[in-house]
Amino acid sequence: MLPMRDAIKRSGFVRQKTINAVVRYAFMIVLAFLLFGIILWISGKDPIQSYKDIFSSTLGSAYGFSEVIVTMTPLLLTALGVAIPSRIILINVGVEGQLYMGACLATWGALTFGDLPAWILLPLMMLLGMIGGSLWAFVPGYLRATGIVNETITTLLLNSVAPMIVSFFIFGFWHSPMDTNKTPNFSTSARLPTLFNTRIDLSLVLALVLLTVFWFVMKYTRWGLEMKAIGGNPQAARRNGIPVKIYLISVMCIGGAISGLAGMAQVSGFYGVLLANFSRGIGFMGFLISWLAGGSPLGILLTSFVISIIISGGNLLQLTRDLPYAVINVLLAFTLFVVLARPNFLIQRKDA
Amino acid sequence: MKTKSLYSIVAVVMTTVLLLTACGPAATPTEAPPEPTSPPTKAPTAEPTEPPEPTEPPAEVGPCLIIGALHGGPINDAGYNQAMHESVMAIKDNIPCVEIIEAENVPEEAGATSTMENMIQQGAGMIIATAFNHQYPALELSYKYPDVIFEHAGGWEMGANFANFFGEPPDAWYIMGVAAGLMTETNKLGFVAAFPLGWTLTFANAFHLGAASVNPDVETTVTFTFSWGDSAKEADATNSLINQGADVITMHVDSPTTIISTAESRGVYSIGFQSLHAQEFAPEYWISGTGYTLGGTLTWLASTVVDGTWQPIFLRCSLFDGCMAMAPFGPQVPQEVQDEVLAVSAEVEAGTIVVFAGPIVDQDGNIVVAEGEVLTDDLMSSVDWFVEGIIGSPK
Amino acid sequence: MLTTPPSASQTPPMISMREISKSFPGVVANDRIDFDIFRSEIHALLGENGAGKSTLMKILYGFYRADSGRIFLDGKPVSIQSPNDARALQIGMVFQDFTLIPAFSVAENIALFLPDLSTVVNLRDVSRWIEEMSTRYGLRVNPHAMVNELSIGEQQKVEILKLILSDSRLLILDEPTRVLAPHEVDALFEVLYSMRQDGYAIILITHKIKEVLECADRITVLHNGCVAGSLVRSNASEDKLVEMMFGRKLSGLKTGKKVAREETALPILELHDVYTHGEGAETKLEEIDLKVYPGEIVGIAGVSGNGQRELGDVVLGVIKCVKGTKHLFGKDVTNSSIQKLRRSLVSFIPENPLTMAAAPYLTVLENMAVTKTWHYALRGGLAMDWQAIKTDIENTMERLGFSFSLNIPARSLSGGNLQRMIIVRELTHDPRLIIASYLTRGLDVQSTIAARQALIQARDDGAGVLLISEDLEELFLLSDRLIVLYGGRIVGSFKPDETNFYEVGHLMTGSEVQDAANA
Amino acid sequence: MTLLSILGVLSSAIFSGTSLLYTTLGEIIDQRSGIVNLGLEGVMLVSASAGFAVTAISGNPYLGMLVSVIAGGLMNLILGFLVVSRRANQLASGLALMFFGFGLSAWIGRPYVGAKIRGLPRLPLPGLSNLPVLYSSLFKFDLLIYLVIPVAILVWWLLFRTRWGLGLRAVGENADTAFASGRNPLLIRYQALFAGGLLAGLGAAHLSIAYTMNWTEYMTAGRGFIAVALVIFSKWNPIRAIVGALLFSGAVAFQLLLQSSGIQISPFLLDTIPYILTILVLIIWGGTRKHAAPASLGRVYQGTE
Repeated sequence: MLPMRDAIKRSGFVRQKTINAVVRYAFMIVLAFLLFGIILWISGKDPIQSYKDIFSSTLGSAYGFSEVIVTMTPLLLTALGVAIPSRIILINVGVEGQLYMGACLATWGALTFGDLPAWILLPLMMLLGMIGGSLWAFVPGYLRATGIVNETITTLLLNSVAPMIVSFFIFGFWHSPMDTNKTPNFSTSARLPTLFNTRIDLSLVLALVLLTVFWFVMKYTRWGLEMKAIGGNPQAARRNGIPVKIYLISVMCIGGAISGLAGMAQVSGFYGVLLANFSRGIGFMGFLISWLAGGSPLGILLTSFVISIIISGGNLLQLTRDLPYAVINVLLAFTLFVVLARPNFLIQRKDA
Repeated sequence: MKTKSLYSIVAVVMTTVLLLTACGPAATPTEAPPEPTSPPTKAPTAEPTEPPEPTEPPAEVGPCLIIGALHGGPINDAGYNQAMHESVMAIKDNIPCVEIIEAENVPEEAGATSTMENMIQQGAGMIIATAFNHQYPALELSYKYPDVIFEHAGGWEMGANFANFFGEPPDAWYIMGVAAGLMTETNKLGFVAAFPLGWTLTFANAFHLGAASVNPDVETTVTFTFSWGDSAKEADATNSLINQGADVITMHVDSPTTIISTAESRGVYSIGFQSLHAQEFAPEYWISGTGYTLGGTLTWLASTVVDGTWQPIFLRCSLFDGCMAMAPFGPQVPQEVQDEVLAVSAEVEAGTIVVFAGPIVDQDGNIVVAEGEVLTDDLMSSVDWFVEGIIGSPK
Repeated sequence: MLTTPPSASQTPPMISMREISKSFPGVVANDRIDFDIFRSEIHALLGENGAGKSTLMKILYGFYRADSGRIFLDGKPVSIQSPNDARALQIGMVFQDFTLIPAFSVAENIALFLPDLSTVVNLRDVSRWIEEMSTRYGLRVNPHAMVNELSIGEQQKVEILKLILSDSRLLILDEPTRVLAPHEVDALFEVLYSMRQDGYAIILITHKIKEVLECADRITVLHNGCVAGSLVRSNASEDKLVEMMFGRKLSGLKTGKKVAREETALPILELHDVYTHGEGAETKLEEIDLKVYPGEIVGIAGVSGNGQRELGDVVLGVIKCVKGTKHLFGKDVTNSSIQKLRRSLVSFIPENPLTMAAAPYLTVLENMAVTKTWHYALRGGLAMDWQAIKTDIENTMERLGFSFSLNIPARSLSGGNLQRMIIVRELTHDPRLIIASYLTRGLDVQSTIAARQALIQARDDGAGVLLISEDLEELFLLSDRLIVLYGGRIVGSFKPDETNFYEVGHLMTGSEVQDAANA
Repeated sequence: MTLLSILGVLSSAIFSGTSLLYTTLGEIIDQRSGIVNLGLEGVMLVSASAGFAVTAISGNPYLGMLVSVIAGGLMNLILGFLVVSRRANQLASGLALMFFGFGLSAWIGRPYVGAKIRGLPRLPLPGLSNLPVLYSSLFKFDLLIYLVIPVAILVWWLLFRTRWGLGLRAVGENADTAFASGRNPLLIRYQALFAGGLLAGLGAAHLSIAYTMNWTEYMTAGRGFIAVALVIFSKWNPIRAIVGALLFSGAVAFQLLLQSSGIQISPFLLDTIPYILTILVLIIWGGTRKHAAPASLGRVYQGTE
């Protein structure tokens, strides 16, 4: 059993740190909004009205809030796909690619076994998605563990390959001549059920459960301890008898599997169809979120939430303020810049 | 009277163009496109009622209808999105009490849902979705919002408050093919396409059939870029076609500007599609082109929404209904060619020429449309073959 | 560039260092050291590891700043704040870890440091200069070769050439022979002699007495941060130097008697004819035969860099044997994983706890658990039995008389406490084989006694201990058997009471390998 | 397949490989100084949009080119501020820069989508003007194409034959050694990033002002990432990069040629070639332990304290 006294002490320690971090981040986000506001103002838009639009359209209504959650869900998963390997100093830039491969395999399942009832088909698709993602992560993981190539560069390169493979299958086998760059719509049993009569789907629950599991594993379990030991000092961990190579490969695969699950959730939940180039950078965004959050589950949740407000609020900005949709990336980037420019605010363990 | 209203629509479109270009970059040549050669027009065939007179603005403050229009790409792309944008804006000019909220570069599929939701939250009573991939998100939302009218361009689904409208390009493509067939010297035509879709293949087939009808030696080479908007790849494809001897280039991509500019810079003729603005990019080697001019149709649809008589109609209207227009001929096109093209156009309109009338033979020599039969609209959308004389793989 | 050297040794010193003191947290590295170097002189700076040689020279090179003391160049006081200052004063240093860029060619590496390099680099000119210099001093290297294709000996030549070509007149060489084969050592000395001819001053940091006696003009011996003596070669002898190096006061020390163990039992560890690859900076082990019996402490003597660390790593399984076998309790474990060895109750106290044993950002308690995660796992790993870890650790701490806080990150422990933490961890689970490198490094007197006591206790409980150290006093005190490593080979094996400091010191410094290599 | 079509592949490869090569050269300089710039995609987009906008306003493509180049340099300086001065993680900073570029370029370029510009004029290769138009038009190149190989050689010369280049490479290999040799690694990294940005700007200018004469959002379509792959493929060597860029763009041109001969190789599989080749090359090097990558690539230079 856990010693209660200790547990409280330890969690108290974390809590103070978390509060400090949240305050700092809040400050930085305000700074980013100020910067962006200046640019808006210079270009003749009313920054206050713009921000009012962003917040009223996201936090001001139940629907807006649900859309923020919809935007956040895949980011949680992709960030988790980065955060888990990052705990043993594996830099998984390849979430984007793993996401596509997960989506690709899950789609194969959905199209091939579309007649199966949902309770078989959905778990099968999840499994396939995770296999797809972890296959795509296995290659870099293996090459890294054997010391041949560093995983950063391989995951990055494989990112560009995966969407092409998806397109290859879509255009080569799956699309119908009437449709453009997508597969036929999935059957209902291949769609993740939605919740609360919104577009929020089951993958939110999945993501939250996985975040909790990740937190639990890191905090309480043997494997979490061993991963922390590797992350803390791989050289020492090896001498301390922890099977570092096995961890390198399997943790990379787990990261890939969760990214693949994100891909499965996108096609099965959000889209209900596999589109070429569907991701629009959520894998890269996941990488950034995990980085900003220092790989902590709570941090991922908060950071994803903030980023999702910006992304989904940007939608309305276009309708009401006549700004191109992509402009929201500028606000997003300002937020990232401000946070990145203060690395000492981040957890120190991430010395590059 | 019909004619007059259509003319007024054309005028409105042009004014919009003028306004837009005037608001745009100061140094962009802002010369208005020359008046389209409007073939004799008639009302859209599918139209059950007459297009109404422009409605007077209602006395009360506030718009009589808020229309949310969403486009897949930028509304000033001199291509499809601009054509659609101008068609939508024509509503405002004809029915001033209407308010339009517009969104461009809207993501595909489910990504569009939140944009439409936002529009409806803003009070939109009618949604016009012009991107192909917005069909299903719009259809799904139509169940959720039974009081909002959804019109989608170029799809096929129908619902209680969801309908589809579009132009009918194959005839126009046939006529353009005739122009190309007459103008080519190398007897090689190039067609840059985004994706091997049913409709794209149909366009290429119509184009080639038109060209072959006046020039039996002609070959059409089709190259796919597999992207709706990768300009560099479009330039690559155009160059590749020109390098193989093609001296007339046409295209089915979102924005034709790169392809036309590239052809122009290589001294090769081009034929535009999607928007009449395309001609600005080829001052010298322009042959002709066609573009969507759906302003009239949309105005009529909006007016039925305003007066509550809207019905879900599957609406397709052709070049001769004013839903598409032909751009003027370029400076290098001899008068005889112009006359012949116009003559063919008249024949097509009259029905003496039916583009996809059998027998039609595909690349492998199979008869795909038997003698005495005509390819129907349904089949056109899912064509997976090229007619004899086209080089390229329809996959 | 080269001027005729002033040959007279009666001239005033080129550099004088006076009253140099430097301390690091917990250690006084240099204590009021005086040091002179003349032109046309090879001056050996002799001492054990940690005697303060490198610190003194890094002060001269501007890498460290002295806490007090002054430096004079030709009698004028100078201030050396950075290596740049040192180089401007024509002082150059070759470090143990070369600062060459492996991906650069020899010429590029040298060009990088040329003070008057033109904007457009003409590598042909640089190559010509290199060739001129290398012919002059016998430093044969191909200027166009990439550094990563060169042997260590050649790289050293490049380092020396780099200093010569960048106008250094004083060369500091930090253990230059450590990495060289015997014939390379001879060649290096030839180079140094001819440079001495040309008026260069050369400082040789070393612990190898034989070499010092061979090539140095003058010898300064450091011991525990102080000058133990400075003498010209003609006055030096091996015995005298060994005595100065290892400290006069220890010379008469006799080790305490220990109960001799029966060697009939099955050895805990047996290495037979082990060879390793020697990748990168590792020393290659050759022909290692070693047995450790239960209830015995085997001391491994040797100056660092002669294979002790590698020996520990081979036993733990970090380094693979390319030839030979390794048996633990009679079972072949030549290719077993570290984890398996650890599970067979092998424990390891490395020479550098911070980089080789501890994860600095984990708490002390977590660090305590990482070598035995399987042992403390509850419910198949879903939880850790922190209470049990704590109890175990506290028991060991009590036994050893150590105390430190368990819930702070390891990095906030002092060096000594970190070492205590590792000792506690590694001695907690009644290990059967303990590999201890530099057991008492960083510990205060009391903790040193406690740690040694713990080791003896473990031995008395029947464990085998492999004690790796450079500290002869410690080795003589604790070992039941003493093995000397030199150049990756075992060069001597003794009972401590059958030998003495001088013999072992000679073997460690390679001064009379031939005579003593009868083990 | 006629001579014309084969020459055509070459011509297409040159046209579309030019922007890739400029960008790659820029990234080579960045990486040689030890900085991975994953924001290239964003840098190129901002450069392309700014250059296009200025060309559209002023009607002068050379002015547009200049603005494009400066925009590239400035974008890279943002990265410099983050990774050099603030010691932020290079990968994360690069990706943030990429998103910034997406947004900013859309903003700058929006009024000019579909604008018509006078692109960089194309000048015939001297001596080829007597050929039939079809042939001579193949080799009517714009200024940027004529300059690209000299620029590659210049970059090579700067990196391998000048004091500046020696110092820059030293910083990328071992910043401490470079510091020990009296150089300022921070300043050198800023210089490298600025220079790299200028070149990426040239690449972007060629894409928007010379080649496509068009601005569309996200028109780079992954070329920034291809450039990163190409840097590795060419072993951080500007001269090899020429071959690599021609090879990668030639593959696309060749695929288009095959397509129009009725042979369909999936363009998607073909597009994976640069990446797959690069990974294979990395594996081969990794196996032989011959790393060509600058040794401190991606590492933060902490300074001497």
